[in-house]
Amino acid sequence: MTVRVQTEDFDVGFELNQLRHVRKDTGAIVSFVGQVRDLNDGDTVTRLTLEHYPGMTEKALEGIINQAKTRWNFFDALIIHRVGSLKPTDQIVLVAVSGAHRVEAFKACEFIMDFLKTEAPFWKKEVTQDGERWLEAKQSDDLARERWAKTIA
Amino acid sequence: MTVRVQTEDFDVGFELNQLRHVRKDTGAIVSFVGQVRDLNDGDTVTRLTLEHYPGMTEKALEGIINQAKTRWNFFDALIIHRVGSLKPTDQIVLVAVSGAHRVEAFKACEFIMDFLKTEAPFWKKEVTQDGERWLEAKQSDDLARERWAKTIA
Amino acid sequence: MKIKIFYFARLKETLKFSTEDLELPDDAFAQALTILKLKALLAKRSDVWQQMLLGKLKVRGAINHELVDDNAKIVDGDEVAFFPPVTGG
Amino acid sequence: MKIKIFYFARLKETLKFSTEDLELPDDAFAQALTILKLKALLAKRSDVWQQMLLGKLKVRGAINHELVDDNAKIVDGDEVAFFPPVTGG
Repeated sequence: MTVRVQTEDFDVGFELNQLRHVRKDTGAIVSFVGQVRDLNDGDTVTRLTLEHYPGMTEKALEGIINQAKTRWNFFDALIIHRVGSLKPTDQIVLVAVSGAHRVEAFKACEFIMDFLKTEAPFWKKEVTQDGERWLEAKQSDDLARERWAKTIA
Repeated sequence: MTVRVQTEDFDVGFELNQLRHVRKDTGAIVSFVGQVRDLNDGDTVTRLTLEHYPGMTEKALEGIINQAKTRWNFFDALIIHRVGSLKPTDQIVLVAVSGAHRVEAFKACEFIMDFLKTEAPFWKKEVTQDGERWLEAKQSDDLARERWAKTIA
Repeated sequence: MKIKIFYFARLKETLKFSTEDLELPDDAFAQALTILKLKALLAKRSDVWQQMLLGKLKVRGAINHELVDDNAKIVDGDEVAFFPPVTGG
Repeated sequence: MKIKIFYFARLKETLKFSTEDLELPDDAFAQALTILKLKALLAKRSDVWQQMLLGKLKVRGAINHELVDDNAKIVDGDEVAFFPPVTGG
């Protein structure tokens, strides 16, 4: 399990290649890349600042991977999340999960993203043509997380 | 939409980078990479040969992406599938979907994989210590596909 | 009528045929040709053909690059294919 | 008792505090300190603090890097944090 919080960009190709070589019986790697959109709620975004809570962030992300481990059989998981000042089309986050088969890897990756969105201490502030604004938490993200309470696996 | 069937390997980092720059309002890229496992049904695999039906394959894969398009809003989708002779840890397939938000991209990517596994004309033959064998279709793959019939979205 | 037939995977390997052009007289049989009737016709070639096309192996058919079921009609000029359930991905 | 408090995002920006060390007399109040009681104590500092901690903004609390609810108990040496709902990913 690897969790990194960093200001630098990351190389998705390199990271996925590392992950898929952890075990020779790996059959599936599912990944999610999140990036800064140039549009949000109809407004043009010029910058995005990401703040976090050092110490708690890493612990929260590791806890989310461990929760996923109790639900599905997968081999390894990686989370890289950037903080600091970003611009549109910059990468924000990479979540990748490797496993023997695809169904578990898909579920675990989606689960990790849904919990990261609602439990990991990151906060986004956008700069738009109207000035700066803190992003509001979305109800759709809470609902996405609640889906997992209703399913056994 | 891009569909490629090829003997050569592919560069996941390059492909995902292309995909995420198709539109500046892309927020999410979900991808699946399948690779040759060195173990299958308890046997050591030394080679894997992938045969396909040229002409039909491309049409089937495009059809699957179009089916996904009728269900979810996503921006673009990419399928690369290798054929020919492969060895353990070689990459077999890449499916990647870009969109504004993660939920649609996750669903579409998983849907495309489930239909690719059951409808695209590819056949695998393994070489193990006991000789060659054609892989049997798995019931779990049929069940994975049937999940989508039961869900509205 | 003339049709083209392709065989894939285990079928190709066992029948030792990857493709063939088949010409049939334009009679009532040809007018009503379906995937199942074509399988039955080909199965008459030998025990191996019988086993492969109408035996335990589940054989799927395609017409002009579309997966179809056993009752699908075949017409002049069609490209037909027979193969086992797919195992890609 | 001594605790450390961190503020993040909109709270940090508006309160103009990112962290502070708070010392409280070891009395009955301190013995029974919870997230909600600490919010109420801090809210007495000014209208802005009142608005930020007990106003419309939903404020989440953490103790020693764990998300907790308003009734969670705070003890000597704890690291407490207040922040709005998270928006990462």
